[in-house]
Amino acid sequence: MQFNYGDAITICPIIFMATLSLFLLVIDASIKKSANAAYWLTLAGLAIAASLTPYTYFASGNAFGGMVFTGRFPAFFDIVFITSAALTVFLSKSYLEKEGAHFGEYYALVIFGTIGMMLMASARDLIILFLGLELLSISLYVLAGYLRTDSKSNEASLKYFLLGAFATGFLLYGIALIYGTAGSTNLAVVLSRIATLQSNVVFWIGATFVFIGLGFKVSAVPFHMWVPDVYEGSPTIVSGFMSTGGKAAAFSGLVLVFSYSVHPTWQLQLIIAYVAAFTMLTGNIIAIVQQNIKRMLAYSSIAHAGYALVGIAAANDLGRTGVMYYMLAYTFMQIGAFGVVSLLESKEGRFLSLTDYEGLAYDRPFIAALMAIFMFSLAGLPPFAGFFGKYYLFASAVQANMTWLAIIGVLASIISVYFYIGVVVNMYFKELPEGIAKADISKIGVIALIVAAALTIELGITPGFVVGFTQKLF
Amino acid sequence: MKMIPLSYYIVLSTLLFTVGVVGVLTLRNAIVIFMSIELMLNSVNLTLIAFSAYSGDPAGQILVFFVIAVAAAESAVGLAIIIAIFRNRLTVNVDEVNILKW
Amino acid sequence: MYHYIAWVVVFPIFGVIINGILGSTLQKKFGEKFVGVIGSATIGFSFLLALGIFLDMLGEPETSRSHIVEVYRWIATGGLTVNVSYLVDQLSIVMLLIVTGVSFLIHIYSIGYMHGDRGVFRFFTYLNLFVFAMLNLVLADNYLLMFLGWEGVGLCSYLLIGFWYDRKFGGVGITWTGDAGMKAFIVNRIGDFAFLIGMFLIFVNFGSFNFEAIFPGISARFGSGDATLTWITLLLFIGATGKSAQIPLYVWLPDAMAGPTPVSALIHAATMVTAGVYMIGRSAVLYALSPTTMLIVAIVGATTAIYAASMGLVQNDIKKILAYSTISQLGYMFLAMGVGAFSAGIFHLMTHAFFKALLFLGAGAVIHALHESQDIREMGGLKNFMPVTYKTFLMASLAISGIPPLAGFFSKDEILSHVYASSLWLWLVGVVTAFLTAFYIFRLFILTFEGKPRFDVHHLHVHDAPRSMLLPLWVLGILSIVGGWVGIPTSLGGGEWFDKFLEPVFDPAVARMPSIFFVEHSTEYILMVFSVLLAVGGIYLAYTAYLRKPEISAKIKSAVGDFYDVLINKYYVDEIYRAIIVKPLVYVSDRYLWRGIDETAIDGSVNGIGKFVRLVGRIGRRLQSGLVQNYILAFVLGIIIIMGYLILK
Amino acid sequence: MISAHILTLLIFTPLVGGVLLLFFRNESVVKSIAILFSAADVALAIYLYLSFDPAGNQFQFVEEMPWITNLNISYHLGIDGISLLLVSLTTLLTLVSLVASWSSIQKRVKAFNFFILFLEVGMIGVFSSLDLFLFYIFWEAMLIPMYFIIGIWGHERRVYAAIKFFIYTMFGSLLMLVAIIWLGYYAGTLPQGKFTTNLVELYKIAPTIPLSVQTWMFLAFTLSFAIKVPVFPLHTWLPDAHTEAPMAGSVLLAGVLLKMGTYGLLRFSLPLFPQSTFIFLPLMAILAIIGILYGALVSMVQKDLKKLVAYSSVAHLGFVVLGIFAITIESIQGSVIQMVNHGFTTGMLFLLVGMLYDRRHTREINEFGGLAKVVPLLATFFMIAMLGSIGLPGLNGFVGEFLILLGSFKSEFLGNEAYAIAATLGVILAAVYMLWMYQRVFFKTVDNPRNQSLKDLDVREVAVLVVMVLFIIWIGIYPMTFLSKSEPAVKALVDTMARAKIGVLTSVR
Amino acid sequence: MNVELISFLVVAGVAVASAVLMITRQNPVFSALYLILNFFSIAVLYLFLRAQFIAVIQITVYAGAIMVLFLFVIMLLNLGEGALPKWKFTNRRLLAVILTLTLLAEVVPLFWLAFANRSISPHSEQIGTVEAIGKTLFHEYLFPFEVTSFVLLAAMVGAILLAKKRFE
Repeated sequence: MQFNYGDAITICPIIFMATLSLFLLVIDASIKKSANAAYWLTLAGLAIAASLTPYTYFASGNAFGGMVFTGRFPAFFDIVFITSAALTVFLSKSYLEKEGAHFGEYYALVIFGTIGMMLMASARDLIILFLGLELLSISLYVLAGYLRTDSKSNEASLKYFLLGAFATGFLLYGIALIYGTAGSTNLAVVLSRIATLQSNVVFWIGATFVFIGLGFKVSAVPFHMWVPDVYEGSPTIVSGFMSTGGKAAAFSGLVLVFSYSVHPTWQLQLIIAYVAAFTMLTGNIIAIVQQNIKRMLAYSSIAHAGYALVGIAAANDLGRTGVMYYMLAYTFMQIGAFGVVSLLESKEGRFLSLTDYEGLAYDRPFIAALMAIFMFSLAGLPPFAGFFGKYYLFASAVQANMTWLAIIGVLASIISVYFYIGVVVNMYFKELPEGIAKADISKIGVIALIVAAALTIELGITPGFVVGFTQKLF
Repeated sequence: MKMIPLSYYIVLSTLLFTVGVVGVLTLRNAIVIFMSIELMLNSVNLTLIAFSAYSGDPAGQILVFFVIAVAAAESAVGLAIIIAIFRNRLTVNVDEVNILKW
Repeated sequence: MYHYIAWVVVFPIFGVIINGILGSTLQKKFGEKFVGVIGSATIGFSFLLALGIFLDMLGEPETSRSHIVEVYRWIATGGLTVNVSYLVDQLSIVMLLIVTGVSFLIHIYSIGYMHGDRGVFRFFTYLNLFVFAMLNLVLADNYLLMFLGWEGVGLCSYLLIGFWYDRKFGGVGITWTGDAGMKAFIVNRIGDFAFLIGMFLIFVNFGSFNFEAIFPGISARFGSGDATLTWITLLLFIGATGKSAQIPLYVWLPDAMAGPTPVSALIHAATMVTAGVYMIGRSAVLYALSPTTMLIVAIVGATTAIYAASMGLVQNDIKKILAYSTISQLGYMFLAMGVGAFSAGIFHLMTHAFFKALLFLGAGAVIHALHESQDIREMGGLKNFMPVTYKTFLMASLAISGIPPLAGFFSKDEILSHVYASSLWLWLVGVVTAFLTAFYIFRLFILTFEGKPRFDVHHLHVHDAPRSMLLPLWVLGILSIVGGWVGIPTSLGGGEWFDKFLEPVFDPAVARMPSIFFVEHSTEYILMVFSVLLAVGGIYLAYTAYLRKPEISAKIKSAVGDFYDVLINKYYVDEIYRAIIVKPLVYVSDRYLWRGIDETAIDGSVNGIGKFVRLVGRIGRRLQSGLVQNYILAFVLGIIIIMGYLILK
Repeated sequence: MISAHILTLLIFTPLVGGVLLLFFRNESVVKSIAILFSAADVALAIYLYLSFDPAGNQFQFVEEMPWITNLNISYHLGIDGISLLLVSLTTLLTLVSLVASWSSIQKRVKAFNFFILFLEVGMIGVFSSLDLFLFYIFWEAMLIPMYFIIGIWGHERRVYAAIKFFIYTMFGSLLMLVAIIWLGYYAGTLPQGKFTTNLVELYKIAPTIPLSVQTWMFLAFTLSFAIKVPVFPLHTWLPDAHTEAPMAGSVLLAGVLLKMGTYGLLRFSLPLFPQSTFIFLPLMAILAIIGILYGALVSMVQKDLKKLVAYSSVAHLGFVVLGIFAITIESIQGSVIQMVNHGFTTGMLFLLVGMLYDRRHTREINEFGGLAKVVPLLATFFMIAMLGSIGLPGLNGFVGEFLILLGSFKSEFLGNEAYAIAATLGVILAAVYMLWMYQRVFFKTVDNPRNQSLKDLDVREVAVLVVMVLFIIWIGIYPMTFLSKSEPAVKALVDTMARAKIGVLTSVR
Repeated sequence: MNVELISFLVVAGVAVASAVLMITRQNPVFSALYLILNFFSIAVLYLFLRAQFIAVIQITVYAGAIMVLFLFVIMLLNLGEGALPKWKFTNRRLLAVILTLTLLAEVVPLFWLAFANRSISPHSEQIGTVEAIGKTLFHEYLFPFEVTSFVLLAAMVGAILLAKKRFE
């Protein structure tokens, strides 16, 4: 097969991003003080990339000899990733300037990561899935340790790296076993042979290893333990990026492998269900006792991974819809939450402890209101996006005759309410402590938050619109 | 070389993989832990090669090729991280890298 | 003419609205009198209208004197339809006249009595409201509307007992007048509880609350002594014991004396407390069909009569004595009802209304004159100071003692003869009570008006009340003399006009009575003589004991000794009720229900769950040790478990 | 035109106002806007009331348009007599509580008015949605403003109270959500059925669910309603929430939010799951009675005025629940009217307590005494409200309680007079705790110098209270205005249940 | 028992032994060396499996480039004896070993049974050659190949970023 341009067109968002990243590197290398240029360039580039997604959306089918595929699913996730990246970038400038580490490479790395994500979402072959994952991981390892003079940041990246590499080992092993048993790494081929593989234990072991490898990325219990440390240690805004884009990418992989190809009819389904249940409970229960907001959000993101896993376990249309919708919704609310923190956070680390938020509503009413919206949405209250996400996921569980899972999810979210509204309690019901300097925040960052909040609400009021895009694979 | 069953290779690689895991779990020096991970990757490679050889399909070897490339990339980043942390803490002992907890 | 019946009920409401909303301003602008006049006038109109209707009715043929006037549909849903509609017949017209008439007089009296009180407008508002409720009670053509009046009068009694809410009032567990009012209301509610259940039973069995739907066809459905009827009547009667202060729910009435005296006169003597009697009279048919209940009613009535009288013997508070006397007299009426002498009961109700109201108003005048002192031991010799009060009070006393030819004689005599006919024992109780009544009333009379003044003659200038207050005294005085003449028995050549008048109402009931007793005139004469002798004896005893030879009274007191204390303390009933009901209820609610169940058990467990979750969280948090290799360990552990599951499955 | 979308108007008018007032700085302007818009809503409600046709037993003013098409969830509104009463009550009480807290809310006025209006949106939405999903949305959305109202403007222990209220309610409602989803899917599994949360369709489908599952459904729904009502022993959030909430908050909590629970029982639990209703009927009746007596006894011994009124709500709502589960026209009519009554009487009591608090900044009963002399007007209004709430004939409380008791006495579903008799005891106790409280607060002499110089009600307060009093008397002497509206709906419900009793599992609706 | 088997067992033995030695050395330098040895032995196994190209890559890239990088870093950080973390026995480590062995025990039997009596395919000869690999790589696997370049690029940028002395 020769390299053909038709295929190139269909994945033009990815290709554009690639060129963008190279361009950024060139600029960074050529001009001094390139950071701001890079910043605007990246935003513009992301906008263009987003505008290119229709090419992928309407060209449904395989490309590059069945390595990647295009169509609704990849396009949808491209949008998710690009949004996540865009919001991250938007908020990064002010944050990095605060931290005194605003450089061009940062944006290049964000773009590299995004490319990795997009590859994962359009992978038709486990190799692409693997490479995409690696591209994503490597960028995230670096981003986690981006503030390399900060020992917390170092530690975060080291932990993330060691565990990540370890997990990669298992993922690869899984791929190897699938390759060995199914005779191919191409998901389409695997799907075509699934019938004969149903009873092949080794194949399922391989599949499980793949699940574990991806489960690590989505922070499924018990592979979640890196999450709190890494999110706490990494630059706040990077944590936001990891917990939305990274998670979404891994979930796109899970959907591709387990919901479409290796349909977990066999034992895997229950395993995933149990994992989901434990993930929801663990995340929420431990989040209750956190004092550091980044850590709290980390645990909450574990819990949310649990909710989304419900959709994977259900492995039906509604489940897929749920996962996709939820990833989009979650991107807005989670980046929103992390964004608020990153905007408020001072170099000395004020606004990292939950108690720093006392009376914020009377110091920065607007920010507090946004934060409240994100919190309520994360808690899954209507009419916010979070509610519908949960709704679809629990609904999928019910549809798959796993009502018990839905009930566990419900109980878990009740626990979660406690700490989400705990933040609101601090912001609104506590008085502002005396003699506290007014938190200074960058206007530009607020715009990103407003967008996120607006979309959080919009998705909640007319979920049907988005759901429309999540119906079919191609 | 025709009658060595596939299972020999697979089991061997499993053994190596396990050794790697043990290494990751028990060692304290971040660099060596990282080496153990490399060992794990190698064992996977061995599996892949074995499979491809026994099924006569090149895909496996290509995959190994990619794995090696990725391994190289990872090691570059990984070692850079280790250097960075050594600069701040003057240690590569993972037991001492625990300010982030609970 | 009866079409205008609604207006009789509505007039008082005008009073309520005017005085209730504008009262305070009116009083400031035009003085209390104005307010009082408005209050009285509204009632006056009602009375005149009632009179008109009465005369109109006399013109009608006996058989067609009962009319129903529907005003509007009150509640209608599902199988239930209740109208606000009034039943005008002989019984209700009698009650109507008593109520409007007596209250009109007492309103007038109150204008003088309440002079100088800053709350006069409130007083008249309540009073008018009371009349409104009372009229609904007696005119209702169904039990629900009757119940509206029933509770309404209870409310007014509550409001009026506690009218001087900032005054103290002595009693068991009572320190303020408000407490007394509360007691009255709650005790009444206990009665009403039974009354309600009775009504439910009625509805379940008759599908309606309307009298005309219940009474006529009743014997077709229920034979005499039917259990259901017994229950219904019994429950209604319990309600009556509350309202009309019979055993066991009489306890509130003595304390009700905390209210202004006109209130005691109107509500706690003349009208409200007789509601129970009226109710039984109204449901005579039901009662007639359940002998068991009738017996119980009679026994309760008799017991209450003598029991209350016995307590009346030793009281020193002028109003308390009258209160017990009221209870006792009500007992008489229930006795009458119990033996089936319905018209006699109503007859006594009427005469009693006259003379007991008079007694109270007299007492009020005295109290007024002595500046709120109520202890008869600090009175005496008042006849020279307030002659009019003295004369009228005497009339009332003679009337209540049953001295012919005053009102009390005829009514009481009629009751006794019927009782005698049905049961000798009850009759004995009756006459003994008559004797006691004569005694304590004249003890009161003598200690108050005869003998030497025991109060500070020089400092308080005691004199008769103003004319506005004397007029009602005179009117009632005359009524308590001639009031009984409408019911002179045939044996004395009378026409028993009153009985005849009520006959159409009570005949259906009497007809259904298992057995009708009547006594020959000869026996009747003997009974009369006997009871009159007893009455005179009582009066004489009081005369000697408290006027001629006071030492006798002391002797008697020491003779009975402990029993005297028991009487003084009203058999300790209040104390007992308090100890076994009130105190435990409060304690249990506070200690166990609220703090125990609510705060400890339920809230404890709710918060307990929360605590538990937090605990688990803290433990889970500790697992996050910060050491990479622990994380990897968990990772591997997870894999092993999953693998194990996969392979074993 | 208006009648076509009147419900939408009703629901979103307050929202418009709420958003609008965010743009103004001047506090009195903000307040006026809020009052203006809620008044507009009252006007709409009146129009609705007048143009409501009491004849048919079908839903009226129905609006339906697709919302989330791929889940077949539609924006489906409509009311019957029961909802009509509650909607009108809601609008009125919102207006009242806005006017009443004109001066009592000092801090964060804008936010306060916003939340009250936001709350109104949720409340009306709950009462008028005919799609379980939509219903759920409003049901939950309404939590947020109330949570803020308690938490920001509440008293000392407001945070605890707010969180408790929030989590308690959330717990129940999330289980209900699962049940709703399950219902939708059950509908989907039927021959040529598809996923639906349309109430009208579910009325036909739900009763046919196999009893084993239906029981769980019923429990899931009823639990969440029971928490809201609240039914003993799920009531412990109520004393805290009512006590800590600001005046307006308490008024709306007691006046409207509690009714959502009982409304839910009427609208969903019973008609959707008749069979299982019959199973749990005795239990619910007993819990209701426990609520009546227990609530009364506990409130008797309260030392805090607001707590006393709060616990009295437990008792009153106990009556309502009993009436609902007696399933006779009389009793359910009684329950409906009693919901309205409780809105007015208890609402008014909270208003008065609030006004006292504004003057005296305490709710301790022992702090008061002899107030009747100092603030005669307030005392008079308090007396009327009290009499209304202890069910004095001629005032509203009596109509409701009497119908409930009568109905449950004759109900063959309960099948035993004992229930009604036990409940009737509550009538006595009501008098006990209320009168005793009144005695201690308003009678006696003024011995506490702090009470000497309290000023009596001002015109605004009187105006508010007069409105309440008018309704208290109106319902008392001429309840037909309201009873006649809800009669057909109630009859339909009772018929449905009666038919289910004999095995005919089709709703009349 | 024949030559092939013996030679396989020998090489395999070396591989395992070197691996075990690698993780049991105190001094990272020795560990690195043993790892290299391990890589060599694996390379030999690749040859057994007719994968010449990969074998060469293994030697050059892995044993060569990567491990040299490791050694370089180790030297760079030159951890003196003191700085070297001492390997001491703890329960956690024991647990770790036990767990890993259980994992091994879980899977090995399965693999043993699953892949017994499958012998190497006849045309494994052809596929392992540079030519064959090159062909497939630049036809079917062109796209992943490009992606790999980005992985390496990202790694490069990242490595520089992290290892730079200070932000300039």
